[in-house]
Amino acid sequence: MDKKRATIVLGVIGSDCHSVGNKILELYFAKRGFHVVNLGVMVPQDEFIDAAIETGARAILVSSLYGHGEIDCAGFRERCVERGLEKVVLYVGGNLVVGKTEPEIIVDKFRKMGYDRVFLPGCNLGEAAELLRQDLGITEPLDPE
Amino acid sequence: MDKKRATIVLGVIGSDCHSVGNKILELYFAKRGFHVVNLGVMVPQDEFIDAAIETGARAILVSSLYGHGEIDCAGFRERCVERGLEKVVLYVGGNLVVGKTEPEIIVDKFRKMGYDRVFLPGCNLGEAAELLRQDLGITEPLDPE
Amino acid sequence: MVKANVKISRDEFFRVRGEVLATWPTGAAVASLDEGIRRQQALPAHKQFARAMSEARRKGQTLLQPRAGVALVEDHVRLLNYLATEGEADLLPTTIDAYTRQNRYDEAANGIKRSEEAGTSLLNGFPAVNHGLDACRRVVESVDKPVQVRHGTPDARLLAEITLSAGFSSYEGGGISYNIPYTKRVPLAKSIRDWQYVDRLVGLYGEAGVTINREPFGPLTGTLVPPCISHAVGIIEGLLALEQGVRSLTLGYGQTGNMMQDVAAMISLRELADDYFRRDGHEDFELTTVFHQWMGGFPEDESKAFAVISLGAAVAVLSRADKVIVKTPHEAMGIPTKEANARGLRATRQMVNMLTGQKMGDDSAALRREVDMIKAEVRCLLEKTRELGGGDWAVGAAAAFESGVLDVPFAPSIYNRGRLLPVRDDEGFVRIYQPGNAPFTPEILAYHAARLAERSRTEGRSLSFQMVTDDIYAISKGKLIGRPM
Amino acid sequence: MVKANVKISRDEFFRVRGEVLATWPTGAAVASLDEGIRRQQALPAHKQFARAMSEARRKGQTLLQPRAGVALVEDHVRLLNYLATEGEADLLPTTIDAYTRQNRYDEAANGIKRSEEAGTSLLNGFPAVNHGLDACRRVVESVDKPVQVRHGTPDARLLAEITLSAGFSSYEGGGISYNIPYTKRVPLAKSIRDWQYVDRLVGLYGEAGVTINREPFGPLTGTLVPPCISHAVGIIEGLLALEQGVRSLTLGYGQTGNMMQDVAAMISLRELADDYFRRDGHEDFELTTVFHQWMGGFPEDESKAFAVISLGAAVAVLSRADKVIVKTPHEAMGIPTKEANARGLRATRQMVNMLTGQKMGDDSAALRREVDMIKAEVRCLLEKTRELGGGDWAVGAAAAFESGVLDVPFAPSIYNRGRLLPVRDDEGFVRIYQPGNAPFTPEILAYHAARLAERSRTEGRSLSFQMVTDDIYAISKGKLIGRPM
Ligand code: B12
Ligand code: B12
Repeated sequence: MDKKRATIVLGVIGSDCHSVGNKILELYFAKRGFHVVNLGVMVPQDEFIDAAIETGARAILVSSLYGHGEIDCAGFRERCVERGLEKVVLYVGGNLVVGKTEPEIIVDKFRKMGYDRVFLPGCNLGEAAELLRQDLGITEPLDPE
Repeated sequence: MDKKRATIVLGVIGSDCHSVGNKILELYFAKRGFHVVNLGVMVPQDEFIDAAIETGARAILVSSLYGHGEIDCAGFRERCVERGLEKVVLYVGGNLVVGKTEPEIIVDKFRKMGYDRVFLPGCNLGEAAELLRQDLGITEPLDPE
Repeated sequence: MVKANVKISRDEFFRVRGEVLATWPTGAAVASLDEGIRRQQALPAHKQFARAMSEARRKGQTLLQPRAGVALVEDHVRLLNYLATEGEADLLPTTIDAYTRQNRYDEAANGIKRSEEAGTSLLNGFPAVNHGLDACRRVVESVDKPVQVRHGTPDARLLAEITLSAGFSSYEGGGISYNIPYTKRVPLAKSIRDWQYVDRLVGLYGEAGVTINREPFGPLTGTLVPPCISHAVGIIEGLLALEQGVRSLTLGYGQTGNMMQDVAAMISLRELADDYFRRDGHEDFELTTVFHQWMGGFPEDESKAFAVISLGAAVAVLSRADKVIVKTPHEAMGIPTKEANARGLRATRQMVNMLTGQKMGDDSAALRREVDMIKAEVRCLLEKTRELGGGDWAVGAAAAFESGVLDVPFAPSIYNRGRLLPVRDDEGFVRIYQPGNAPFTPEILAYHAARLAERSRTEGRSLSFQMVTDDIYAISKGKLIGRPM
Repeated sequence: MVKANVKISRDEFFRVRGEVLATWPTGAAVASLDEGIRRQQALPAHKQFARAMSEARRKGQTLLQPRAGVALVEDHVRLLNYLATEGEADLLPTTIDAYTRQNRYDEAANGIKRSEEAGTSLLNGFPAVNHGLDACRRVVESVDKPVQVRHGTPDARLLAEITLSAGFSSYEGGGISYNIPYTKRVPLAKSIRDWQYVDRLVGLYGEAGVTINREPFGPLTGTLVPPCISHAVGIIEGLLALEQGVRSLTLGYGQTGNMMQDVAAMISLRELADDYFRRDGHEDFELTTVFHQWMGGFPEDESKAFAVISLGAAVAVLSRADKVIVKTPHEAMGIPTKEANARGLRATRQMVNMLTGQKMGDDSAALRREVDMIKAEVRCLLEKTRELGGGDWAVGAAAAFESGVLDVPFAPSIYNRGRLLPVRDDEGFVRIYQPGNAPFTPEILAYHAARLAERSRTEGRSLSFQMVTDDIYAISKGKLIGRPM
């Protein structure tokens, strides 16, 4: 089980204070067997990257709830590459844009920004964890819910 | 004032039992100075025409609420002409078709059937009475509300 | 005095049955009652209406049921399934079109034909008689929930024969509630008699071990009906049904919009009905209740309609209704699309789920006073009705309407006096403004008058028909009480 | 111990003011306080917020207010006017974007630029500081209702200077309620101090005869906050504001979803606040209340959202709130379009109109018990806070959060202990599951534990963080209580 205890960094980007989903995500991914470094809310891009480098995390899970996701999340992939995290898995989720928007448009926008997967508020965390397992090439099954 | 006390025939057409609006229309038009012959609910086309002929009414106000208006109201204008009421003013109002429908479509449909004016549920009765006064060529103002 | 509230004999029933089935060609297919019974017996438990109602009551749940019916069979099946899945409905309806309700099967046939041509329903319901047994079976078999026939038919005998034989397991209506608000010239004695037939038919199914649920139509004209009047009618119809062998009874009530009055009405309905049924010697019945979301004119604006729907949903739960009949955001405009219908259901579902188990004011003395007041009012009406019938509820009911002892506001029937007038008081309770001939005690009338005087004072105007009209329009114009601007 | 809850001297205020206005170029335009006062004095009566609140209270009305703000001035003006006309709003907001809330005016500037390019708002609110005085005046002058600044800003001094000078007549927030739920690293002593400045500014307007309304932010994190916690915070912020000369105070509370708890909360809030304010020697204040429709996660389905909105509207009226803050059917998804915002308002309007004047359970003993329970809980929290501060509420508040005497569930601030955990009981009341360091009496904790044990029993599972999580999701998943399937 320790083999799959991959480290992931979690946080809410920008000036965003929405802490409830973040606390739930931390608990959830920990329960499923990941080693979660949770930076909490109001996390600048570089703080995510610092933490990932420091802890050797293989994935960064970015949340944005408050609507400024489009601005705050832009350039994150490039910055990761710049700072040497070429291979880090980048997920993003939440209420990513201002205003109710078609899911496809949102997903497309953030995929183009370089996020590997894009999650909307109602997403199933079980599925997200399973995808993360696959994307990280973990072969053992996750811990039970 | 007696001059403008024009007789009008009122009723709810077909198998329609909605009696509330009908009672209100009777009281309203009577109050404004018309002489109202109210046939109540569930009135066949010929009963409207019989009443109009009998009372010398110059207008027939048809209601249809229950959705079968399109079927029940068809051919009424022709039937009036057939029975010698070439000049009778024909109004129709209510929830005239099955299902929520664009007002223009409904008005158009019933105008084409030969109704002089078409009223939707939220219509202003004051305006309807005023139009009726004009259509009947009554020159005095109506009684106050 | 003729004894009318007596169980129809088997012989007489089957004699009349022959005539009934002959009134339209589709009657022939249901000639065998046994086949109908077998089909009912074969219904899986989760599709039995009476059972669903009884479980809801036991578990303290409020089940959701929409109204819905279109002209063509396949469209209707699609509609019902959509309401079950997208609408999360617990119980399904089949609302019958208005021609069928008047036994105008030829006009219904024309409506079917024109609907086929138009590719859309031109009928306001499902013409079950014209479609006949097989189509009705198809409806029941294509859905996975209990299905009820909802209509407004004074002579609903053939409709009952066909739909019950097909496996519909609940049947709405009654000899008074499907006459007075729904027709103009059908004598009460006739519709009561025809409904005794329907109840006897249900009783025959019952004798074979099949419990069909029966539901008198509570809201009547849906327009400012004081609770005591609809309660009196519902209880009489319950008594008539029990006499013919009905066992699963759901009594209904239409929301007035004052929360306390509505909760009080539901409490008093249950207590009174139980009391009257037992007093008449009935023991073997299961009584459940249904709350109808606001039955009067709706606001055209859909957001406002959602608030009306939501209030009805809330009060349904707070009043412990076993079932709630759900309106839709299209109500003011026309028969709802299936999407609009499902939207009303989903709003109701959310409210019902949020409030289930909550108690608000159950221990209120003011509430109890209203319960007692409604009970006293109903007793006035029912005791006089009993007296007029010499103890026979069927005879009494007809006599009560004739004399105006029972009088439904704004009803179209010429057999209804139409002299009783309701109006809202200063808190929105529907009160008696003019009693007509209704035999309320002076104390009751004084209570109503006193409450109405408060409103008069607030508004600085005296009671009048204008105030009644204002109240009729009020909810559709965004208020509960029709106050001057 | 430093005395912190003391009125800021004129000298000190104006010294600090110089610094505040210098933090962004648009500060210069409001240098003259007198000009701001003159603009406020020139506001017509119907655009004065404090007056509207006070009238609502006198007439027993519940006023409707949306949240709304977009990046660009003309769009914002159009939005507000739409909400006034199509939305029938009584009071207008100007919701500030999240960069401005963190004083990141350069990022707000970027947001404005990008919004101009995109032709649509990429900010989640109106960046009032960047737009500056003239644009804010344009907002106030272009609408015909009172306008309030709504935000979430720990250091809201410059924002207050600019918006009040422009004629906004109400200002939301407080040193605790706009810190703990809204930020991560701002020390409480700092945000409290900065909000004393804002209150002193309002007090200075007051000295010139201009009553600006102040509204502490009641709901905090909006997520299962037990009423006693938000009441304690609201009352402390009220006391701090009164000390600086604020006179028109609106205390707020966010719906939990249990009707009785919500009504009890509103009653206890009024009674407690009045009591605490007077006990500290304040006499010359006007206290009103605001009820926030459900502040936690919403259902994505718009019909279900309408039910949540409608329940909030209903409880606002039943609890005699003077104002209700309205959610929208887009809540779960994103900043609402103006149409969706107006839809939430119209549903609320219908419900408010229908229920105004109704009383449901006002005389309930169970309700009174909950009122008394909340009061006892709040007294535990406030008396300990007073003690910790040696009688000084500002010092006490900071100490109370440090020690966990005050502890807001799920808050992001590192200055909040985060050890107190709430969970719903079997009827949906939000109860204390783990008190952390909150100083409740053993009797109170036993009451909560007993109620929670009922739920454990019903669900056949013990209390756990899983249950808390289930409750957090519940309303968005269509229930009030997060029960296992
Ligand atoms: C109360 C009501 C009932 C009561 C009626 C009691 C009674 N005897 O009156 C009951 C419950 C019995 C009932 C039964 C049915 N109803 Co109904 N009912 C309503 C409801 C809720 C209110 C009607 C009402 O009284 N409004 C108040 C009065 C004052 O307004 P009004 O009737 O619209 O009349 C005013 C205007 O329309 C206008 N007007 C009308 N005619 C005319 C004519 C002229 C010339 C002018 C100028 C103006 C004018 O002025 C009137 C006065 O202001 C409406 C929906 C709604 N409006 O919210 C549905 C509604 C009318 N019913 C409807 C239906 C379908 C039925 C049923 C067939 C059952 C069913 N399938 O659901 C049966 C009818 C059976 C039959 N044989 O007719 C549908 C009609 C659908 C459509 N057109 O697409 C509606 C719209 C509901 C819906 N959305 O499905 N109903
Ligand atoms: C509670 C709440 C608040 C509270 C937050 C308290 C706190 N500190 O947490 C308060 C009242 C303080 C608040 C403030 C604001 N809020 Co707010 N808030 C909400 C609300 C109602 C619920 C959020 C919540 O807690 N949900 C419950 C949790 C469990 O769900 P969640 O946050 O969505 O997280 C889950 C999923 O998104 C997903 N997820 C999230 N990230 C990721 C990442 C990955 C990789 C994966 C797999 C999954 C995932 O998993 C999480 C757990 O299940 C939402 C609307 C809603 N959802 O109903 C608005 C909402 C998020 N807020 C919003 C806004 C705009 C604000 C404000 C700017 C004020 C304003 N203008 O109205 C301020 C923010 C200030 C700031 N600096 O951030 C908007 C965002 C709009 C947009 N995106 O277009 C929303 C959507 C409301 C709306 N429709 O306008 N808010």
